[in-house]
This record gives sequence, structure tokens and C-alpha cells, in this order.
Amino acid sequence: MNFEYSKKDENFRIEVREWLRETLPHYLSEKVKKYQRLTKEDYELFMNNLSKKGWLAWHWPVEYGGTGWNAIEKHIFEEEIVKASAPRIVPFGVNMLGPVLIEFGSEEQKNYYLPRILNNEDWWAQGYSEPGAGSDLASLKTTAIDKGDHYLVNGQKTWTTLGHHADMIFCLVKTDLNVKPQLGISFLLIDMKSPGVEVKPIITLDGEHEVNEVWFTDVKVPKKNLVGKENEGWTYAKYLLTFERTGIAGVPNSKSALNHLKMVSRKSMKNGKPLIDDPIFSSEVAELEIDLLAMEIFNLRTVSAATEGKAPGMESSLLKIKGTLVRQKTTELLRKALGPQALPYLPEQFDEGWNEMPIGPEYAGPIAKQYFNMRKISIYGGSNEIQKNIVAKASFGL
Amino acid sequence: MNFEYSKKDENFRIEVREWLRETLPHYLSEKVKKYQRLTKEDYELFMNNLSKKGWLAWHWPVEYGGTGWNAIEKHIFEEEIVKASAPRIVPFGVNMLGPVLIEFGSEEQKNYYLPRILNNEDWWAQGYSEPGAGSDLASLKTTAIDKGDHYLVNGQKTWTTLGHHADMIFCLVKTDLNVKPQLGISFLLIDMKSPGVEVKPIITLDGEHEVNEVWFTDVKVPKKNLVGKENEGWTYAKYLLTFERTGIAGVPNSKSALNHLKMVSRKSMKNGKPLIDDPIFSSEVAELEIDLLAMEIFNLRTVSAATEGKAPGMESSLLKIKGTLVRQKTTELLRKALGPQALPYLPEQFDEGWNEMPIGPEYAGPIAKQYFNMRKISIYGGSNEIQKNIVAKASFGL
Amino acid sequence: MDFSLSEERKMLQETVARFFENNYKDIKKRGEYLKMTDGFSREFWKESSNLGVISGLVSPAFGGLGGSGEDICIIFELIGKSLCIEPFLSSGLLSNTILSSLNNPKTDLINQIIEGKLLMSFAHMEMNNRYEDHFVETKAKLEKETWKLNGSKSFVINGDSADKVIISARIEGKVNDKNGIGLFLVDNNNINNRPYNTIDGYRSTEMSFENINGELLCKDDQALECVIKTNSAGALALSAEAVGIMQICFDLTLDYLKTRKQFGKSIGTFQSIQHRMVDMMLEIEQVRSAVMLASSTFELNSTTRDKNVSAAKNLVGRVGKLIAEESIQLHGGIAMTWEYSVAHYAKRLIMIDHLMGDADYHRDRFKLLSSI
Amino acid sequence: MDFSLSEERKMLQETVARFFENNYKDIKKRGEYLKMTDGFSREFWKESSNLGVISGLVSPAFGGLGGSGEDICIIFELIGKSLCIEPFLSSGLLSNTILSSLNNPKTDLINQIIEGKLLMSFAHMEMNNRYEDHFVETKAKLEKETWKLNGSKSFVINGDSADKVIISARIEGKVNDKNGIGLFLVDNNNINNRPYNTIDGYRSTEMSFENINGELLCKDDQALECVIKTNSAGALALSAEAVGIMQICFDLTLDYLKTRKQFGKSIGTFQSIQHRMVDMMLEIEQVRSAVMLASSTFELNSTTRDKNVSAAKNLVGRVGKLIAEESIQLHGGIAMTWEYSVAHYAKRLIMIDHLMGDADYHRDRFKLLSSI
Repeated sequence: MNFEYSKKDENFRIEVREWLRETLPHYLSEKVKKYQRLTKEDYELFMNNLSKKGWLAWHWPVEYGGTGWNAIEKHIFEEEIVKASAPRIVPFGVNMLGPVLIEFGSEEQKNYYLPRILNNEDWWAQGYSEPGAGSDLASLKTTAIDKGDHYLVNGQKTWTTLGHHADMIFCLVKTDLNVKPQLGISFLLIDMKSPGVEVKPIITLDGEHEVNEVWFTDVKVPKKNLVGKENEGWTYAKYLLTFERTGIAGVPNSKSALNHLKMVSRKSMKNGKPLIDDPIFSSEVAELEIDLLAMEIFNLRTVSAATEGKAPGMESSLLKIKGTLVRQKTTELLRKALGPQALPYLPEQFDEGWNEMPIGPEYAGPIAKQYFNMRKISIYGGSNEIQKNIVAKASFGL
Repeated sequence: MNFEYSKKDENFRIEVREWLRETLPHYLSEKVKKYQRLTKEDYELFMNNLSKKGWLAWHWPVEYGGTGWNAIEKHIFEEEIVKASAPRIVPFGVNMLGPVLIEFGSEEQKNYYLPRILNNEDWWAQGYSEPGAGSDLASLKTTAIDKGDHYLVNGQKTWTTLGHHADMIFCLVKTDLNVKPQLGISFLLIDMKSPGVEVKPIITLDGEHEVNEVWFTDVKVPKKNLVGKENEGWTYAKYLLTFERTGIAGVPNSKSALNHLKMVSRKSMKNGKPLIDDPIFSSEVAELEIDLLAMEIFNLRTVSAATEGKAPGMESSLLKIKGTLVRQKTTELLRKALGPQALPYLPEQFDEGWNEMPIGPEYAGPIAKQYFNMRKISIYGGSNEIQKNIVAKASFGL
Repeated sequence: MDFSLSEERKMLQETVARFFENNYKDIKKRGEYLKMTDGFSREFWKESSNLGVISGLVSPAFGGLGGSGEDICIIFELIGKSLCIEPFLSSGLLSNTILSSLNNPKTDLINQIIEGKLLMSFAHMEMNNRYEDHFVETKAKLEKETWKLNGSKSFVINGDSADKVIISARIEGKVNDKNGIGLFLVDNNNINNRPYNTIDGYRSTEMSFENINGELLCKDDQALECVIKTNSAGALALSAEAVGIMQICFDLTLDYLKTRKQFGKSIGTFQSIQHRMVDMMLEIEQVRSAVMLASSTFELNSTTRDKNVSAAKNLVGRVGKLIAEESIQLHGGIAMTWEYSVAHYAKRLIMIDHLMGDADYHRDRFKLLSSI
Repeated sequence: MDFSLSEERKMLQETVARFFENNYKDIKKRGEYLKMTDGFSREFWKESSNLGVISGLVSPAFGGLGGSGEDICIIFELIGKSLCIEPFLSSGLLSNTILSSLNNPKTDLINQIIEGKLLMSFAHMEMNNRYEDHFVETKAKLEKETWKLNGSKSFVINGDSADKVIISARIEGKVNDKNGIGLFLVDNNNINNRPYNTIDGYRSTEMSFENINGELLCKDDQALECVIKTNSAGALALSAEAVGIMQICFDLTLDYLKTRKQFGKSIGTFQSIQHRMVDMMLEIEQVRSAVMLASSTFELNSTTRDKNVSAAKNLVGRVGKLIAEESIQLHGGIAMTWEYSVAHYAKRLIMIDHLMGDADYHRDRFKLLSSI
């Protein structure tokens, strides 16, 4: 056993870090650090840079314009992006749709869409969840009726992240209503400018607009926009959901959040002493750090196995569960660290260019908001309960 | 609202306390305090005293020789018994069978058995659990075949507490094998001296012999030993299980254990200072004390409602769950408090008259043993999981 | 021993419950109130006064109709259930507690508050004060028989709309000294206010002031005991509020579990979910019990009072987190939306742990008071 | 980066695994060994030596065949799986670690241990020492060029059967001083032993001695560093042992859940049980990961070594409790019996937290070493 990165890996890390230092604008990393709202342009700037560098499609095989990186390299890349406080890479086109098209798309679809994704020309959204179907995708209600040369789509998608920026959306739709729930689903690409598509914002509990409802009323979708075979969308959906995700545990994010927590608890005072000197608070921080340390190794074990071609199975689910718990615990301790300073909530503080005096220390502003926002990570992408069901089914032979 | 005991209640408490002080031998309370093994005679001495005083059948109505106490008085009685370090009252005859006979027994059974219970003449055991039926009593396998004037009993009971002392056992047996599990069960009184009855000790994980297997091989049981009607034993069993139990949360025991914990953590040293000065350890003790304080009120609320004739429903289950958690947490902290002193295990230390030097402080001896022993309380009497099922079914309308 | 409410209190409970239900029937109404100038509805406040809800927080000795620990808890549990954002805590409870605890109680002001004519607030917290009763940096000095105050106060609940403010200020000693604190009555016109909303939808303000006049209400031991008692009253009220919120969170979750279907069954039929609901139910009963104890002993000696309040508030902090997080998790996505009420209940429940001492603070105070 | 074992180590693993399985195939066999004079089987120990298991704990530099953090963990994980009670910890690891860490390593003694001819034990703990490395009351004084030892030692694992004992004793300073400690080699014949079994079925002893001769092995900084290193080695080994035990507990529980029926279904089909099994599985993977980290960095500088060992041992303490308690609870009654093996695994798992520093001790040490 040897947990050290190879010289080659270390060089790769330096390359990524240097590139980020050179190309990521200071104002943008500052916005990310301060949890300010990112504009469409902010995301696009970063993704265009990646595209120019040839690093946008970091999960793709080389022959399609991807990087061909192994799992360790991907892991390093993800770590450095978070460390540099870069915006997150909007994953819907490049990380989610891309691999599905590469595996199941027609030549025409590949030739048309893949270069556009590589060049960051379309903003893609994901149309999986529906109001009645959260983690249970089999009970979809959105229908696509065969009308000869096109489908007529009716229904509603929800939790569409950044859908208000999107040019295109890939959707799971019902094309056969007379079969068992998991059959009769197809995978459709829909132009957001089509007549009958309507995007309605969902304001989340932290007062922010990031997710949306997308409504379809008699939307015509050309047949060439069907991916793979009709009624086999469930297979593609599952492929996408289980697609190797080295970052599922969110180790880099939790590491960065833990460092932030340590900074905050050194500055927060309790009875005239830094909070970090409080034996109980520091013990909570220490055990969280130990959990994270263990999870980092668990994650690397899984990543490392993936480089040897072993597909992560229930490990992905376990890492998703632990990853969300650790991340949420970090936001909880941050909130606790602030004491009463967690109360004030100035929505305008998260706008670019806001330069009033904050209330209390500047770091305090986003913390309670982040705590509530982070409740979502154990719900979306297959809730932790669903992950447990998956592990039980796959591993226990029950 | 008023949480104070009435003057009348306080006087009653003094009466019980005085009586215990006068009648409970010092050697016996010392044995209890030191967790030494109690002999059959130890239990009987205390129960005979209670019998003479007219307090043994403390749950029974006055007309049957009971005390007629209300729930508050019963609660006080239970508290004082624990505080005085008296042996526990073996509950099988007086608390379990007694109420069932009073409600469902024949006149002949009442006239014969109730006085014998009142006078502590028979040692009763409980024959509910079977190897294949723990919390799920409906799947019993012990059979009683109708042979005209008697039943022929075959099968095996398990977890029979103190069954090696018993003269009599009340059993649930199958009298009809052709109906749904919960039907076809009868409630039978069996003489332990009958040919074909065999008691085999079960040694528990702490090395102690308290529970037993009881085997029945072609045991003849006279028909007059059937309680109530044939095949309706399930009703009586449920009656017994839900019979008003003021003590289900074990508040007095946990209070006494908490005091013990405080004593031990004042004497245990960490880095040259009493462990109780360690902020983390003392915080665990404090939060446990708060939980117990809340549970005591929760318990009193339930007890108090019972005096007004409101039968405790899901409260019993909730109190059972919380009561076991609090008690187990106390034993856990006791174990933790000892550090390495928890390791030595001298079985002979729990024999009467043992007077060698203990290893480490005298209080250390029983603590690890008790921690392991107390794992049972969340398993028996309907495991905590079963209690949760009961609450969910009864209260959620799901 | 008696765990039931007296007939009068049952009536109070029913009246207030009906009143809140009619005026806070949904979370949108609350949102509208919140957007008003003061962060609450003056009209609702006036009606609360007419109905005697405010006077329910004040002892008959000072013209009220209640004021015991039990009364406070009855009203605040209902405040919790309706997520009411009116200044019951600042004016109704904290200010009245101080005004009535003085050697010469300010009965005139109390009566004006009860009548809904006067709003007041208690400005004790400071930016560097983490819940401590005696941590006061704000300075008071006597100039020609007039007390002059200098400094700033933080997180003053409904401080912006208050007509008068009670300010804790240090007459002498160091920031952390137990002695040397005074309480002063100040006209809010003289204070520089920076109002804002809190994450859970309440109005608060940062106050700063230079050389403003203050009327000395009490000082030293009396002032400290007054702050302690007031903060304990606040912690008790918030604990009762939390009980109300927890109950609503539980009920909303159970309702949702019954109606929401997944994999062809209502979610509530899944055993793992049921067991978590039982855990929630059990812990809510525990909190309810602790709050009952604290409320019924609130008039006893200060050690018993503060010890039992701390037990309740500590448990509220621990269980509140469980209930808030589980309510959101068991709902799933819908609980993450602004539109659905459970998020607002959960936010308030969590933030209650950041007011009047969090679980850690009260655990440590409990430790001290029960000599662990 | 490489998380797999080398071929040599895989072979070691397989050989040792097969050996343990053949000799510890059921819990009754262990019970028989335990009842022997020494609390273990001399025959088994001799075979362990022949097979090279003991030398697997010693570096080739001192005549062994392993001795790295990884080797230690491979062997102790298997010891955990078989619940082996042989003196691998006392003789095999702790004594050898000290003997090989000296400026003049005692290679002759090491070789005798490897060959199964010599048993040794490390007597460091005392009745009032709660895991601290430098807490030593036992006294050593130089009389006419001979070191004389006075005092008592507690919880000396397999101390009764040891031929020689290494005793930590204070040459100067106060009980809690970091300096002034010496390690001494003593003949066990001179020591008064009071042997007993521990609750988890291991042999331990209380030692007392008056004015006995000791050979000074090292003192001051070197002695302290030696104690720290030895205790870290022990904590690492126990952590690996715990991983093996947890895996068995999990497997036994899963097996039981599959076969045991209740309400007409196997218990394992109940969702609430499944979710708890997933929690267990996840936490075991966490512990396994932490132990892998600690084992692979055990040869690095002492800060890294001790920090990662403490992380692992802290997690072992926390997760061990979960696994032990859940294994018993999910089994139900049968786990409460002596006859069924899970109780013995659970007992050992819990008591591992009482050896070589508990979860609290190692959390505090982790805090210190990672400057939290």
C-alpha cells in the first residue's frame, strides 16, 4: 500500500493549479468565496476557458475530445477547482448528457451535439424529476405522444437547476402508457425555445432562485431528438445515474469547508476566548476532521479501484451518504460557531458589487443560509434513503 | 399545573421508606448495592415481608387483597424500593399472572391461586418466548393437545427468568394448529414438577445464570389449569402485556444509576483531576441528566393520567424506548468513566461473602458486566423496534 | 400533582389559539406582515392587546391577567404553532419582565404596553457577547446628574419599531465583570438603528448611540439578577415556542407522508420512515415534558428556575435540530421551497437555538446550577 | 497511489488466515484455550512461531519477516476475526517494539520471542494512569550500580506468563512529568503477580514488587519516545483487530437476519433494519480506511504516525460501540448468550476502547497533533 501521489500526479496537480491561477479572474474567485450569486456569464467564462484548454470534457474519452484522464487525475482536477474557488462546472451537458450520447446517441446526434458541448455552445438542463416523482423516477407523468415525424410533449419537470439559463433540456418522458412504470420511458432532447415550454422559478427556503419548474404544453419535438431506442430511456437514465463519479463524496468541498470552519472558530469568541479553545467545540471539529480523513481515503480507494477498471457499485452510494453527512455537519458547526451572529440575513449581500458594511464579521453573512441550503444534498441525486435501499438490495442478498 | 407531591403522597412516601428501613436487612441491601448474586431465599425474604405487610399485591384491587393504590402511590412505592436497594419483586406471579387471573380466571383458579400468590407460596415463571418467537409471540410452536381430561404439552420456552427457582409456570401454547397464528393460542398453568418438564440454564454474555430454557416433553396438564377459554389466550397475553405499568421507564433505577455515575466520575481521575471536571465527560453526564429529568416528567404525566383512568397507550411504548436508552447510556458512561479499570472481571466477586481485595476501586467490579447485561433491556419485553412498530400502527394512521 | 391546565388557562389557550388561527392561517399572510414597515402588523398587535393576549404575559400585580411560567408557555406555544412574528417577545415579555422586576415597578409603562400603545425592546446583546448575562461593553457615565450612554447593541429583536429601549450598560468594571452593570431606559429616537430581517423572518436591529440620555432603572446585583431573570423568561418562552413549532413540523410531515406516494405506496408505510417518526414523536414529548417542568417551577427560587429553564432550552436545541432536519429530509424536495410552510418552521426552530443561549450555553449553565 | 497489498503480503495474509481458521474455528475452542493455565494455548503459540506469524510483527533488521504498519495490521485484523487470545500484543508487538527501538537493540531477546522460546510483557499502566504515556508512579533508584524498582503495575496483558517484563519506572520528577522515566528489564520471578481474566476473555495481571533488580534499557527522552511509539503500535494493532471484529459482527448479523423469521418474513427484509445495516457497513468502511491510512504512514515521522493512529483509534472507539451494540440489538436475545459467538466479539470490540487510549484520549491527542 502506498497512499502518496506519484510524481506524475503531483506534476499534473501543479499544472492544473498553475492554469487556474493564470486564467481564473480574481473577482470571480472572490464571488465564489463570498457565496455571491453567480451570473450566467460567470459560469460561462470559466467553462469557456476550460473548453479552450481542452479540459471541459474531462470525463470523456480522448477520441471524442475528452481528456482521457484516469480517476486519480480527475480527482486531482476536482480538488484543485474547489481549492481555487472556481465556479462549479455546470454538469448537465458535459458530465451527464455527453457520456449518454457517446454511449447511446446516433452518429448524427454525436456529430451535432458533442462538439457544441465541447465548445460550450448550448446550456443544457436536466429534466428528470417531476412533482410526483422525486427519487422514484419510474412514476413519471410527462408524456410524449408519437405524431409521425414528431412527439407531442405534455407535462412538468421540476428541480431544474439553472434551467432559466438553459438552451436545451434532456428529459425522461413516457412514450408508452400501457406498460409497467419502468418500461415505456424514452430519453428526449428538447429545445427550450420551442413553443409551449415555460420556465417558472422555484424560490428555495434560503430565498434564492437556482431551481425551476419547466412546463411543457403541446411541445413539438422532432423525432431525431430521441436518444437511443423508444421506450428504453430507463436504461440510459440508469447509465447516467451510475456513471462513474469520482467526486460523489465531495471531499474537496468538505475539506475547504472544514478549513473555513477552523478559521471561523478561531475568530469567534466565547467568554473572551477563541471558540476553538472550547474543548467541546474543538472536539466536534476534531471528530469531523477524522471522519473526513477516513472518507478521503475511502474515496481514494474507490477512485483507485476505478483506475483499474473496477466499477464502483455500492461504494458510490456509501460515499454519497457519508459525503452529505460530513458536508452538512460542517455547515452545522459553522452555524453553531457564529452564535447570535448567524441571525442577520441581508439578501443584497450576495449581489455582485455589494459594498456596504456587513453586520458582524463578513464571513458570518452566508453561513446560516448555507446551512439551510445544504439540506438539499441529502435529498437530491437519489436521497440518502434511496441510496440505502440501493446498497441493501445490491449487497445484502435479502 | 403543579408537579409537587401532595402532603398525603409525601406521608405515604415516608411510610414506605420507614418500613423499608425497619424490615430490609442490611446484608441484603449491601448485596444489591454491590450487584452480588441474590439467592432464592434473598428474594423470598423480601417478598414475604411485603406479603406480611399486605403490600406484595400492590397492583391488585383491594377486594382481592391488593393495596388499591393509585398510580402516583405505586410510582412512589417503586421509587422507594429502588432507593432502599431492595431486591426487585419477582413480577411473574404477583404483577403478571395475578391481574390476568383476576380478570379472566375461573372462581376455582382465583380461590386457589390468588391467596397463594398473596402469601408468596408459589414461585411463578413466565412461559411466553420461544426460540423461534421472540418479540413475535404469534409464531409459537409449543403445542397442547386435548386428551380429554388433560392437555399433552410438547415444546420449548426460552428466556425464562429465574425459572430454575420456579414451582409453576404460565404458558402460551397452541391448542389449534389449523387457524391463523394469533388464533388457536391458549393460556395454561403448568406445574414445574410435572414429569417431562426440564429446566436448562442459559448462561448470558456476562457469564451469569439468570435465564433458562424450559422444555416440555409429553407433559400432562389438567384441564382445570386452562385460564379463560381455549384458543383465546392471545387476548389474555395482550392484556398482560399492556397491563398498566407505571414503572416501564425505569426512572428510579436510572436516577440511582445516575447518582452512582456521578460518584464514580468524581472518584475516577484523568490527568490528575477528577473526571467530572473534564468538560466533555461532564457534558455527557449533564445531557443525560436533562434527558432523565424530562423523562421523569413524561413518566409522571402518564402516571398521573392513569390515575384519572386514562389508559396509557403509545406512551408506554415511548417510555419503554426512552427508558432503555437512558439506562443504557448510564451504564455506558459508567464504563467509560472507569477507563482501563473496566477490564478486570472476577466472577467470584459477586458471590455472597466474597471479601478479598478488589482489583482497583470496589465500585469498578460490576460496571462492565452491567453494561453488557443491560443490552437486554432494549430487546426483551417487546424490543424497541417492536415498540416503534406499535406506536406507528397505533398513532400514525398509516 | 396535577398536569392539567386550570379552567381559566384552558380558556386563554382556546381564545388565543382561535385568534392566531384566524390571522395567521397560512404562511403567505405571515410573509405579508413581514414586508410591512415594522416587520409585523400593527393592526394584529392592536387586536392582540384588545383580546388580552399581551396582558396574558403580565402578572395581575401589574395590571395583567397572567404572567406565570405557565401563561407564558401557553401563549408562546401558540406563537410557535402560527409562526407569529409580532413583538410578543421584545415588548410583551422581556420589557415587561424588567419593568415589573424593579424596586419601583414601572406600572405605567407596563400598562401602555398591555394596551398596545407603547412598544419597547430590551437591548442587551452585543456583537462580541455570546449569550452571557454579564458581558457588557456599552458604557454609562454620570454627567451632572444625567446618565450618558455610549456604545452599540446587537440583535435587538424588534428594536427598530420600539418607542423606548432598555439598554444594559457598564457603569464600572471590566467587560466580563459580574458587577457594575446598569439598566437604562432610553428614548429610541436618540438611537441610530440599522434594521434588518433575520434568516428566520424576524425583525432585528443593530443599535449605536453616542452620549445619549438614559434613565437609570437599576444597577449592580439588582441589574444582573434582572438580566438573568429576563433572559430566563425569554429562554422559557422560546422553548415553549419551539414545542409548538415541533408539533407543527411533526404534523406536517406525517400528513405529507400519508399523501405522498413513491414506488406505488405512500411513503409513510416504509418502516424506516415510521421508526424515524417515532423517534421524533418521542423526543417532542421529552421536550414538552421539560418545558412543563420549567414553566411550573418558574416562580420558585432563581436556582431552580434557571436550572429547569436551562434543561428545557438545552433539550430544545438538541431536539430542535433533529426535528428541523428530519422534517425537511422526510419531506424531500418540497421542504426546500419558500412556498411550503415547513421550511419556515424549520428555520425558526433552528434559529431559536441562536437566541437567549444555545444548547451548549444552557448545558453549561445547567451543569453549574446542578453542581455536576 | 496503490491500495492493494503486495504479493508477499497477500501470501502472509492467506497463510495466517488459514492457520487461525483451523485453530480457532469456533468460540468453544477459544473458551478451552482461555481455561488453560496461562489463559492461552502454548501449543498454538509455538505453531504461530513455526509459521512465522510472530516474526511477521518484527522488521527484517532484527530477524523478523515484516514489522511494518501494514504487516501489523494484516496480522491483527486476522487476530480480530478469530478473536485470538494468544500473547501477540504483549510479547509479539509491544515487547518487540521496545527491544528493537533501543540504541542497542536486544536482538537476542527478539529472536527468542520470534522462536517462541521467550514470553515477555510491557508493564506500563498503573491503577491511576488513564492511558497517559508519561504518568508513572513506580520508582527506580540506583543502589550501588544496581537499579532497584518499587511499586505496582496494572492491567499487564499476559503479564502472568511472561518470563521477562519491561517496566516503566520513574527515576526522577513528579508522577506527571514528561522527563525522568526509565524502562527496565526485569525477571518476572521477582514480581508478585495477581492474574485475572478480563471481561472480554483475555489474561491480565496486577504486579507489585519491592526493591527488585532491573536492567536499565533507556531513559528520559528516549524512554518516553519509546513508550509513545510502543503505545501507538499497540493502538494501531488494536484498531486493525477491531476492523476484523467489526467485519465478523456485521457478517454474523447479516447471516442471522437472513435466516431469522419474524411475522412470517426474514427480519432482514424489514427496511428499518436494512438501513441500519447500511449505516454499519458504511462506518466499517470508514474505520477500515482510517486504519489503512494509519498503517501506511506508520513508518513516517512520529507526528504523522501518532496523528493517524489517533484518528484510527478514535474512530474505532466510536464505531466499535455502534457495531457492538447494533449487532446485539439486531440479533435480539440470542446475542445475549454466552454460547453464541457474537457476544464475545462485541465484548472484545467494546473493551478495545479501554486499551491503549479510548476514543476521548485519542481525539484529544489528534487535536494536539493537528493543532486544532
